[in-house]
Amino acid sequence: MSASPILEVEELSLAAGSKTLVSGVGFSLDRGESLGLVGESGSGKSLTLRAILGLLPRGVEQVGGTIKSEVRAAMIFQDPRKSLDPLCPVVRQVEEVVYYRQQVSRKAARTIALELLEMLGLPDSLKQTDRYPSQLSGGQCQRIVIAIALACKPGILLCDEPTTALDVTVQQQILATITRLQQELDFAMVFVTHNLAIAATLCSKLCVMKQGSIVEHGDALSLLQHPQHPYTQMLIDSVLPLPELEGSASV
Amino acid sequence: MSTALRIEDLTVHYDHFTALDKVSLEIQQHTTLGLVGESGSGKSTLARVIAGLISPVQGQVLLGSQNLGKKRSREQHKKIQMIFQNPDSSFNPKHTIRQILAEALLFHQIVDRSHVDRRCKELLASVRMDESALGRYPHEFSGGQRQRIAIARALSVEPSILIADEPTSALDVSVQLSILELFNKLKSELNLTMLFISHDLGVIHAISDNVAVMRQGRLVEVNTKEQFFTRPSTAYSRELLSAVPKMPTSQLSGGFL
Amino acid sequence: MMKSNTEIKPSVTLDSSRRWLTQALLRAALVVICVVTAVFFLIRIVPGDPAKMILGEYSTPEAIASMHHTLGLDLPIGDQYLRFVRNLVTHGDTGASIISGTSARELIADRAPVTLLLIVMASFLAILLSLLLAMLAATNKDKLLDHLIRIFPTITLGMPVFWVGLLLILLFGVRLRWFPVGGVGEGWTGMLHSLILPAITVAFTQIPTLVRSLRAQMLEVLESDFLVTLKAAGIPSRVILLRHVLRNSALPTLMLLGVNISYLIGGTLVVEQVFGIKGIGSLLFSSISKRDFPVIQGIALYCAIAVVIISLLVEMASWWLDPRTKGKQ
Amino acid sequence: MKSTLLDLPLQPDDQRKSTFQTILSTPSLVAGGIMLVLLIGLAVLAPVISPYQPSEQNLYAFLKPPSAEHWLGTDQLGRDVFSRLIYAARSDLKIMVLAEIIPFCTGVFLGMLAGYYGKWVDSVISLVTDTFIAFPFYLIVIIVAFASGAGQRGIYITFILVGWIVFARVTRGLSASFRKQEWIASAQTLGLSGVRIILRHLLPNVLPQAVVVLMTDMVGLLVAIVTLGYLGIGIAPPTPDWGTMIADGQSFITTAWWLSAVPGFAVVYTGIALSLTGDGLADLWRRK
Repeated sequence: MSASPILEVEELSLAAGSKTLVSGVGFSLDRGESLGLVGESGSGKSLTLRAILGLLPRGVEQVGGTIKSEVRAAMIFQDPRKSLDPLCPVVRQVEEVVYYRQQVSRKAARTIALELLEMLGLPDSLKQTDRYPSQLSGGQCQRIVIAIALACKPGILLCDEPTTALDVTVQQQILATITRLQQELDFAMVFVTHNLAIAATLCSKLCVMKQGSIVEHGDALSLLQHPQHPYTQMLIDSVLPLPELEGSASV
Repeated sequence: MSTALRIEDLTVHYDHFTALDKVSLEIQQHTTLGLVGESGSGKSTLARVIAGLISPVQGQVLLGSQNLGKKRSREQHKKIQMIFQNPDSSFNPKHTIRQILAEALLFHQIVDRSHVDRRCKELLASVRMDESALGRYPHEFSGGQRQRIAIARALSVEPSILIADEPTSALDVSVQLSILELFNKLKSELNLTMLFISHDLGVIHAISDNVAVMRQGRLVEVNTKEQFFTRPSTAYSRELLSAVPKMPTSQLSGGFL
Repeated sequence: MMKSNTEIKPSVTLDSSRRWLTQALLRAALVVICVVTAVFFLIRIVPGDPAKMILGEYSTPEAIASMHHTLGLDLPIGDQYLRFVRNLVTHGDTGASIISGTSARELIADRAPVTLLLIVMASFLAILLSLLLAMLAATNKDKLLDHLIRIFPTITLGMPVFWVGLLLILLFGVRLRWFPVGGVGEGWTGMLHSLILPAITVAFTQIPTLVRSLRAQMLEVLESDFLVTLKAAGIPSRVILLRHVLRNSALPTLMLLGVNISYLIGGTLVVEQVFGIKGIGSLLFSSISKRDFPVIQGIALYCAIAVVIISLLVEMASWWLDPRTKGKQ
Repeated sequence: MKSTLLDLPLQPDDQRKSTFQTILSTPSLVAGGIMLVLLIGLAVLAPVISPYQPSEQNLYAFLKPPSAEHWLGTDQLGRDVFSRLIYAARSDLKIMVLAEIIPFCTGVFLGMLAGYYGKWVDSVISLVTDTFIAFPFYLIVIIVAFASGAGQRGIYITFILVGWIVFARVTRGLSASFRKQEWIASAQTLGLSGVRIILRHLLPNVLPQAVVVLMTDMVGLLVAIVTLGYLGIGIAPPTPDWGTMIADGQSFITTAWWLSAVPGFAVVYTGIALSLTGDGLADLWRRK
């Protein structure tokens, strides 16, 4: 592991007009490491991601703090259908990003794009006939969005509730894909979710956010076992328990 | 225990898509049936058919011994009430909470006109809401509060069956907990018979007595809660159950591989 | 290992597109039938006797009876309708002009080219200018330019088209002498040159509504999630604007123009009168002053059918271009 | 877990803005309102304010440019333009308002029917709208106005025939989208009848939007009235009308341009006032 972190956020504050949305948020991330930002709606977790990405929504401004990053960031969004141009076929969208980001020829861009799709486990039939986002399922669209993110060769992958809009079985597949890709490509990751179980499984470090600031942070497992803040306890309680399935020894 | 609601061979088509394919189901008096399924499985359609909002191509809905036909009487409408997923659009935005509750009470002549106000307050109290809410408009409330008001409205006409269609999915997790708690409390206080629909197995586990699973318009499994969550009888149910993200117990689990 | 080769839903099937097409055509046909019927009843539901209107208040009963015969008004209403429809189907005509005896169809066909050219020029101008203004406004949201462009529709909404024409004549025709004050020039270049001012006038009436909804449309696209994806992926903003924003807002523009084409044609008829252009508009007014019912009916009918056909084409084009409509099952 | 009584405190009453305050914080509504009040005031008080009779001719002072004596000059018959202008406002605005009443009611009602019931009710109503909309607005206005005789009656008949379509389209769309929302579904689960749902639930929700459309539509109607006047098949002389004034002035456009320009500006002013009011109302209701 390298000594210096690849992403450092210090005292980040965001505001829309006179309304403070995020205040004093700070964390750092090493190469290949993953950090979970957990909180409910209005906690400012998504805005923090957009600030790292450098694309804040209209009207929101950074009013304080610094974001130091040495690598490229790419992002995956909550609603996969809405994050793709509805009038542009999906392979073309991936290809376009490869072309502009990796500075290769059109032909090479297409080859790389198809390789990416292969890597993400998308159906081979896309190679012959390109499809529009509306013709794909939610899970397939999310894979395309991930392919677009990977086409940027990111050092950090920012994930904004990437599975909230999906069914549980699809959610499991997408999370598995993200885990596998992270191991293969060794990018760092900031994962935003309201589900503590997902965050804790995926990330080694957690930050719990409430109303724009971090109320607790630390190592994922110790945070789960010894929560200090009542809000963290509440989030732990909100993952409703299920009894152990019989006859399923492996996880 | 007697059967509160029985549906037989319900079939619904949308254009060329079969939303419900010969679904038959029973709900026992004073129990809660949890209905699970992924998006597009037909759970909401089933709820709407039972509530009389969609008429099926085939099959029937039996309330006790009564067959509910295409045109329901006022009395039959009253017996089945529903709570919807989206609390933002569950109320007429131009009506106050008082108007909303009073309309239901007066239309079904639950109480005398002079007692409406008192009854409205009682209803709000039963869902743990302050009576100052009466003069306000729906948009002044948070999602969780609106869902409480929706419950109050549904219960105001004293239905024999309450359908809850994903009532907590649009809410934040902390609010979801308090609404589930309210449901459980009302369940024991009022001896409710409920059809509770959710895609979230944790929610279903917290509220149901029995569980039914739907997939692509068909009923896959109906089972008691204990059986379903520990020894599901179909592979699909098992797949669903094992896909639910769980709290890790050690950091060595290696993500979701 | 986690290869999710869940197959892709079949895209648009031949069956569903054929069904859509039949439905659209059937609807258009029904509207045409209604339009024909409406035109037929046009002179029958209005109060007063058309024959009296043509001949004047103090005409002899014999003259009125003979006029009734010429117009076919002495037949039972069912027969009148059949005769009207038969004439329409076999000759594409609504009868002969009472004044000149020439068939209404020929009179209209004679005047149609200028009017059509004017409509095409005006639509072209309207689309071009609206797209430009809307794009400028949307990309500069809440800045001075946006406010200026947004005030523009508010001001121009209440401008009568003929008045705008008069002011333009005054400014560019009388004062600056850039364009002729009226009439149609000789030859292609002369014709185009003399039609520029009228075309601007017609376009001017369309631009406010077009700009208003286009701006809203573009803002929606500009603030959509997929634009963030593209920006985050580092696609140059020029490419995003031209390839993604413009294309996504082009469809609604097309639809909007389909809806507005009817207003555009109506405006053209009035503008012709202001500029003294011998097109369908001036034919309408001269027929009205001479009470020439068959010609008036013909103009109404042809304009309405043109609108129905254009709307159908627009509907078909946008259905064809929009993958979202086809993805649905 | 402890039971949560209320998950968010309610806004205290004194923080809820009064309607009056909200109106004041909508600049376009205030501006439009002031402009409208000014206009209506001039029209209503025309007999008191106007320095001359609208048809009072003065052949010694014709085609006079604006002066202290004649604020907006005189026309070719020496009539005072300002007096004619405000008397014309009287007749044009009266017709504009009266001609909108019936179309507004029928349009809103038919639109709600089509949107709420859908299916064949919608198909029939849509077929009628599509048929009417196929005829260019000015074409139908001109033909019907001419056929039913020039003058006010023609305008009323035309508008009863075609004016409702705009409102029907808007309310149909709104009703159809409301119909998909849960509050309509829950009214249905209560067992309320269609008529009751339409009148008690849909109507108060579609009305604001319909009123906003009414404002812009009135501008369109006014322009149509003026256009008919200009073409000589609208309000018949000697009743003053902006359209006729523009037409009369057209022959003197090079020498006395204000004769045509001034009544035109009056139309534009009314248009701005109405659309500002419409925008303001839309803004107000959106924020509420």
